[in-house]
Amino acid sequence: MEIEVAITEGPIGAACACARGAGARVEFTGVVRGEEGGSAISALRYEAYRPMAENQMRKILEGLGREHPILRARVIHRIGEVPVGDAAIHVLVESGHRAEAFAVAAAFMDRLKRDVPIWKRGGVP
Amino acid sequence: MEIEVAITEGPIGAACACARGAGARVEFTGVVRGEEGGSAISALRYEAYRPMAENQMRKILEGLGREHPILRARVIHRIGEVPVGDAAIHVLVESGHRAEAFAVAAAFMDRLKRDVPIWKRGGVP
Amino acid sequence: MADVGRGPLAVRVLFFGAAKDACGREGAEVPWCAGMRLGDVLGAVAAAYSGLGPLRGHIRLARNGEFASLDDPVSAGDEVAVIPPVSGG
Amino acid sequence: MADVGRGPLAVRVLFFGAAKDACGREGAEVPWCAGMRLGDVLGAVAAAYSGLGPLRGHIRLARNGEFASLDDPVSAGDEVAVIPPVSGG
Repeated sequence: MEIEVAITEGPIGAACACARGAGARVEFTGVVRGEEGGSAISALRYEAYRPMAENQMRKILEGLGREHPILRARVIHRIGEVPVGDAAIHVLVESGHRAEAFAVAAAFMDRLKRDVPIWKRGGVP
Repeated sequence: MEIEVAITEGPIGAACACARGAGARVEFTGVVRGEEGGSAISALRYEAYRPMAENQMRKILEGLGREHPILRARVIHRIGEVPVGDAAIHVLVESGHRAEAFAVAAAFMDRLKRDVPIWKRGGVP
Repeated sequence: MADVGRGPLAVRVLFFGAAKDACGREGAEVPWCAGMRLGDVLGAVAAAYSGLGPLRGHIRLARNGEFASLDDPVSAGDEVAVIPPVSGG
Repeated sequence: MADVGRGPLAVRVLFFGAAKDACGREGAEVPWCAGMRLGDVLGAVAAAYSGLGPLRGHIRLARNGEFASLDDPVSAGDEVAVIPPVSGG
């Protein structure tokens, strides 16, 4: 395991461009790994039932937003061929405090893997 | 609450530059909000017992890494005057699967707020 | 089957994931008739595409982009999606 | 007190956060003596800086950069930090 810790007096990356009032941002990135079902791959193919998938993602976020006071949620899912090491999904949640942002980001991923019509369609050798 | 969802056939941001084998990356950003103790501020001052704080952060990550199979963890905490909207802390955790990355990032923040000698030292009007 | 019932009095069925593989096609049309329910649509495609059989216990259906149950009614012109277990993310 | 015991036979004490405010300074030196424990160091600074009083129940001590208990022994030259509740992140 690789660990880096630092205390700095300078800026950390760019300014956040966060929602007004946001004190916490949680991001999740799902990355394509170099193997699928035991075989080495160079990319993974994804397919979506696109309008329903977008609609489901929105509904899941709306539902989670009713349970947790979040300020902003943004999800991008890539489909087609996604090369190893590239992001297949990026989830961003902002809230006043960190607990809600963590809870919503993690719960969204659980729900996505159950209820959003997107499929891994096999690896590209 | 602001919600954006999208399905795209193109890349999501830059390639991840993740640890080998990483399938999940969780990032937490703690952002300075525009008020502290009920007063509007333009920045928040942080102070650290620097060598101990870095040492504690490392030890907390090492301990969490023994409980959860993570591949990489990186923490940067800013001190001095941190303007509103800027990040005071950024935590990045990578692992094979998402559960560990979420667990470690959230647990690290809980531990930081208890055991890492860094203090908010008041707002700048 | 794809050519039967084309027109307003049909239901468009979309196959995804393993269901697409099992049927060897992306979609089909099923003639609509009064009183039809989603379960009838699934029965019609399963009869036409026997490869769907092993998946039937794992399939969910959507009607016009929303999950729906086998008892839900279907209207002519509806889009019904055959949704095997998803694996996004 | 800052000038008493300076040299190898002293313990360097650092104040942070509310403890720094309460003492009005960043640190002090306490003369070291054989058998000294961390609790003795805290007692010495609390006697010199009465502002620490209200914080005493909330303070943790570190010895050379690691949390330590009041019963832990102190050596000459050690760095002891007075750590009020932290608020990073």
